[in-house]
Amino acid sequence: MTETGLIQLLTPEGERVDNPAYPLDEAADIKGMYRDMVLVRRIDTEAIALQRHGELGLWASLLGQEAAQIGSGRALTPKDMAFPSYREHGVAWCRGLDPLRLLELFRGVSNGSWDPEEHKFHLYTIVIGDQTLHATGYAMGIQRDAAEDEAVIVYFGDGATSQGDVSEAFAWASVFNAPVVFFCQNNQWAISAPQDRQSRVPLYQRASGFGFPGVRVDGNDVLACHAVTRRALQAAREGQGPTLIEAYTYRMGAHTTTDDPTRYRLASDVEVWRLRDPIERVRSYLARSGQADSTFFAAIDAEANELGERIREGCRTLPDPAPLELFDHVYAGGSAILDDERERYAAYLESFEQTDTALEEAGL
Amino acid sequence: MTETGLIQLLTPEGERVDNPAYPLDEAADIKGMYRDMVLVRRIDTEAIALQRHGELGLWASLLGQEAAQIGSGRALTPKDMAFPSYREHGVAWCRGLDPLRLLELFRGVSNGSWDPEEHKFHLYTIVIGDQTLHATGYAMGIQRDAAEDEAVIVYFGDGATSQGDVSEAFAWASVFNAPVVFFCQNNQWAISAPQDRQSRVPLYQRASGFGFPGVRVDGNDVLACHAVTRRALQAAREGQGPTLIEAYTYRMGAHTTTDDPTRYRLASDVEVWRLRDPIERVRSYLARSGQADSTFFAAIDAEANELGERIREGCRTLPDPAPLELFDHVYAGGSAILDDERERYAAYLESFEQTDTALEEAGL
Amino acid sequence: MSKLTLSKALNEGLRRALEADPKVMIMGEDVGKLGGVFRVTDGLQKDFGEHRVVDTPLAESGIIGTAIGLALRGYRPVCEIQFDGFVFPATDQIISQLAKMRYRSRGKISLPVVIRIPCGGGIGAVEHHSESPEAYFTHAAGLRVVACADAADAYSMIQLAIASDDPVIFFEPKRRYWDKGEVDTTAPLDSAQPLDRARVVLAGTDVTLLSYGPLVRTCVEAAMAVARERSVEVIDLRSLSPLDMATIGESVRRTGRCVVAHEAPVYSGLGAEIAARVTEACFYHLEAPVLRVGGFATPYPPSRLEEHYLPDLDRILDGVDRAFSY
Amino acid sequence: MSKLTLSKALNEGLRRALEADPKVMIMGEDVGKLGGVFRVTDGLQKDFGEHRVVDTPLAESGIIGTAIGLALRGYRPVCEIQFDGFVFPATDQIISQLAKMRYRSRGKISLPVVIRIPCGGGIGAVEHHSESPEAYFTHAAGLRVVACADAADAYSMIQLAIASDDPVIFFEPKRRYWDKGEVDTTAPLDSAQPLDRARVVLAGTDVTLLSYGPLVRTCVEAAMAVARERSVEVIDLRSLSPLDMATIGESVRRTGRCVVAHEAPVYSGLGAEIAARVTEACFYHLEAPVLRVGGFATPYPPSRLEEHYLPDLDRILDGVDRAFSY
Ligand SMILES: Cc1ncc(C[n+]2csc(CCOP(=O)(O)OP(=O)(O)O)c2C)c(N)n1
Ligand SMILES: Cc1ncc(C[n+]2csc(CCOP(=O)(O)OP(=O)(O)O)c2C)c(N)n1
Ligand SMILES: [Mg+2]
Ligand SMILES: [Mg+2]
Repeated sequence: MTETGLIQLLTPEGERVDNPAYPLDEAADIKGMYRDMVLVRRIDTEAIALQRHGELGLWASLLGQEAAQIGSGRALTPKDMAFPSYREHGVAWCRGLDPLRLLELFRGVSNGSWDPEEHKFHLYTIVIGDQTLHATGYAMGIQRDAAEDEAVIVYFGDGATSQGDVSEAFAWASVFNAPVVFFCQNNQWAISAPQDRQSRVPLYQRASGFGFPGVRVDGNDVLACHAVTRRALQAAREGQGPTLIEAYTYRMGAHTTTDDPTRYRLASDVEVWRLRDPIERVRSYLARSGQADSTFFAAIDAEANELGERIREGCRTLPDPAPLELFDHVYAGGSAILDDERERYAAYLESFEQTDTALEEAGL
Repeated sequence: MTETGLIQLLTPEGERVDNPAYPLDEAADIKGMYRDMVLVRRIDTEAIALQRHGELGLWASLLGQEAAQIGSGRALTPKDMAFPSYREHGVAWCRGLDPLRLLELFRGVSNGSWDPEEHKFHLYTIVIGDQTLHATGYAMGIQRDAAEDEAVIVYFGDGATSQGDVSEAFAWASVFNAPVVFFCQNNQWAISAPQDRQSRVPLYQRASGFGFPGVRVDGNDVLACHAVTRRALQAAREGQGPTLIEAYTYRMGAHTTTDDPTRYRLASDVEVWRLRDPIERVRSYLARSGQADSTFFAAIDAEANELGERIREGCRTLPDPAPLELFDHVYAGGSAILDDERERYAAYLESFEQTDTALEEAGL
Repeated sequence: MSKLTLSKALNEGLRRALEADPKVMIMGEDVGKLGGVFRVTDGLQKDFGEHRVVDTPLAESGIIGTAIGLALRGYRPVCEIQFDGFVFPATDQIISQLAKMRYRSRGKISLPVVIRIPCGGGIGAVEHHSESPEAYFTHAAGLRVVACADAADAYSMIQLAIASDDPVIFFEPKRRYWDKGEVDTTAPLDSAQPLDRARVVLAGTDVTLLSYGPLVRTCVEAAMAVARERSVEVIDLRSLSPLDMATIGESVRRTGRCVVAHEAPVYSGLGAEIAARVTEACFYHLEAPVLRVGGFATPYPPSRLEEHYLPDLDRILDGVDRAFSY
Repeated sequence: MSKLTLSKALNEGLRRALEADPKVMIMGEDVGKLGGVFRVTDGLQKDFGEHRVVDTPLAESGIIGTAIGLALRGYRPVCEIQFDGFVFPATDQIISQLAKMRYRSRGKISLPVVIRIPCGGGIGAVEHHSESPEAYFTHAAGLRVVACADAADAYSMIQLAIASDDPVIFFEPKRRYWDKGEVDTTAPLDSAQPLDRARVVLAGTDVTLLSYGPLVRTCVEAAMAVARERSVEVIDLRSLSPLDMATIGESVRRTGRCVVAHEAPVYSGLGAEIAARVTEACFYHLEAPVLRVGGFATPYPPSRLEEHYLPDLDRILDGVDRAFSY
């Protein structure tokens, strides 16, 4: 698989390159993006550490994918709706979600307790590919509402492109010309499966067979990701239908904290990609172009430290749900069957408490 | 949707046109193909009539698709394996299947009682798209057997292309470079859904996004269908992997005998396609080029009459399965649960017979 | 009051729902221009437009997946699965997404999606067109699973299903589509029997006969056929998940005998849940085990054998007789 | 005899099967180079090559659909579904194709496909990684559904499943993968207990406790905990479809009481079938209704609540106690 045709606005060395089709947004807040990337990387680092300390059941690291997520996430307007997979902590950040909401999920305290409409950020979806259809349906709703200033973006991985649902979403979005941007982070791995297990041609080409444009962007270039996503969203809002964006990047870490990537890939391959670090290149660019100095960078590092502390503290004190919450929110309209189970279980729990009290009272 | 790029070797008027990429197979038995088409059309006509007379529960007509089926079916070698959908009566014919085996299915006497390996023709598959994965798996088996003279062809419709399974089959066949030819009969309708409900670009283009070639052929041109399929099968056998063939044709009849197409399409649209009849054009060509005369045509018509009679007779005398056959062939290894059900039901049936006998003996 | 077929009653119910709430949508294969292969949606696209009555691409997972997205956007999609046997490609979207979303989101998300499924056999159809897949869905918490049995009930049940904020799997007995019944299309919806309640169709004292969907009529016919010897109480369950145990338990405690009939295979079918639950709830009242009459542990057979596969009046009565043999 | 973990026992069983028959194949996500996320297929690709141990694209329907095709070609594919919650995209291929093919073809086609599914909760996992979907498959005639509970049985059961000419859904209790047990890898396969037979794990006289998969060990622990007061017979069902009613019935007729425990929701779960069938078969012997202990009628909860959701020793004993309260 070649890397030709990759849209790039910032080289790995941090040099600005021009692409006439994707002029840099004058208003693009590059320093802000830098800050975002540093902060979400810190969230990631902390979460991995928390998992190691037994505070989280699992964590899916975004390491290496900060540019793809912040670049695209920052391209969204407050009205746009985003459908994440399970690794989009950077996009969540852009949508104003408190990282603790994500930690709750990986801690096992909830399955996603934020309000998707409030943040315009749907729940994480773990079943690979399912959310692409939800996003397409949501976009069909936008069409019905004739809401011309809204679009949808949906995130998924290279592995997901093999799932039938993702192809169905492509077909539907194309046929109905739905305002949805398919944002595929090709991090080159689906757990241990390399990208060529999903396709023998570059993934962005998948779109053309369904009748809509596909583009491949340097997923480690936050400016390019931003520009490409902005344009695709704008096209969607203007009634030009879907676009597939393949953000070509690399999963620098393990698939999740339970994975051991040394079993299936070489450290030297990872090293190659370390030289293309998405944060480093922005830092060099900002420094070299004089847009930021060491005070700026130091301030952000300090902010990251604070954030890290808040996360560590916050995570440890996340309360466990009460046992009987188990039975809540299954049906809007209630269920006598479930009520019965709840009642019985409550009585069962109480029987222990009674025993405990009795034992206590007996001084045992 | 345009019809450009359509591969054609015989115009609707029956004139031979050359296509350098698809030279006509010198050995191609055009008269044989004509005969096949006439005979399978007769099978179709008879089956529709049998359904009208209550002898069949249903029939799915192939009217208009004879060239696509005979052209491709005749391109198969005896070793190639074919996976049909539910309308491939013409392909079944080419695989040497007695049409009565198909009628059994539509009569409700069996769900497919032929031996797929004997005929190298799998059972009909009614769930849209499922068989594309079976075909791909079978082709992966051929690779494992290193059977270089075998390939697989799988039939499906324009509607099927929207099913996730079909896209999954495309992805798998491409990634594993499996020797399978995807033969899509785009008859422009999926019951009442026109082709543009499935795609906004020509369907053959779907393949390129998955990394393998797609070609569109005049599905009413038996020579072109033959040549294009032959080449794709050959490529598959030679290790060049899958091809998608879109045979652009038209469903001249109702979707099935229970369908009423006047509810969703204009008679005038159908008329346009009547002028492109797949049989007529071969007949003109054979006649005009002097390859066949009226004796030949009359002989085939007579053969068709005979076949028709055999089918009418044969269908009416197809025996119903015995009640207890209900319980056969569920498990190779048997099941005590099912044995119990069989026994009980046998006793239950017998209780009626006993009552009947008792009544009879009592002279009632 | 007007005499409508079950199919037409559903059609009228859908029309009402479309009129009452602009967020209600209909989607599925061939539901628009054709009006559905059973004509249940006949004329609705013409009257409500292509944005509200959507002919979809041929993809069941796509239908349910996009319906979920539309529901997230505030719509109330009513999806049609063309035949029972074609719901399976949508299983993942139904079980992993649709059923669970409210729970996952701690009640922040409602997915008022209705999935209409013509179900059952007896029409001489080819494979995959005669199945009764309800038990696959009753096991999935978060879904309501209901079945209508006659025109009058179908008319209100479909509206109640659409009005419900829970996802509803709505089974329609396809061989009863052309059965006619009196339907009061003027009655207000809130006078209708709630969606989660069973209905005593025929009162009786000796044995409780439970069924739903296509077999309710067969059960009533069976009960009438033996009315002189036995008093059979016939209950139409209507709600298959959750079950209305109050109504069922009251009846069985009175009669002491219970038979469940459904077309689906008995093995691991819904009758199992009913039998287990009724036995636990009515243990001291039962004179006989709860007996099940249903399909065999085989795939649905070729249609020339379906008369043997499907419980008919005689097999149901055989079940009733067996309940008295204890 | 060697002491192996359940995961390793499966690995050895698979290796045996690969050695014994060149048509046996393994396929699934991450089963090759990685050796599976639970390492059940560890080392097999290295030893048997990429043609026999196939890392597939990420598509469950694709895995089962192509396995069917390979089986049609004479192969015996052993598919891995990575986690219980990810089997649903393959439902259509499993239920409409895999289960029915023998029946449809009047016995001309065999599809010896095994689908391995790590199942159940208790490992603190995120959503969709802790489910017990067995009841969705026991309702589908044509499938064998089995569950292994310990290392020794796992070793032979996986080989028997592969040798079976029927398609087999093979559940593996993921939280028991690292439990060790003595495994006799030298014993010939035909000395192993047949795939469709239940196994009395602990003999007893007062009550029959039925379970399978992850809870078998919990049931044994429960039985031992009360051994001084009650004699509990624990049966590992092994085969969930078809059920071994001979073994179960014999036990319940002896004890007069029966409790079934599984992790899946009780509602419409496999326990329902067992309860209904046992009640019918042992009606006059039962002192109490067959009681079910299992998951609640909710989706699987966030992991911090799973200790409440999953039946543990105490809840199982509570069920046993209730059986004695009648
Ligand atoms: C339907 C389904 N099958 C399997 C899994 C298990 N699984 C979780 S992540 C993953 C790989 C996903 O790869 P990709 O789509 O590239 O996303 P990435 O993890 O690289 O971000 C797999 C197989 C799943 N979550 N859902
Ligand atoms: C999964 C599934 N969904 C729905 C159906 C009902 N159905 C039968 S044929 C058909 C249309 C198929 O169209 P196409 O693929 O173009 O094939 P054609 O009938 O035109 O040959 C539909 C929707 C089905 N058989 N399977
Ligand atoms: Mg990836
Ligand atoms: Mg078609």
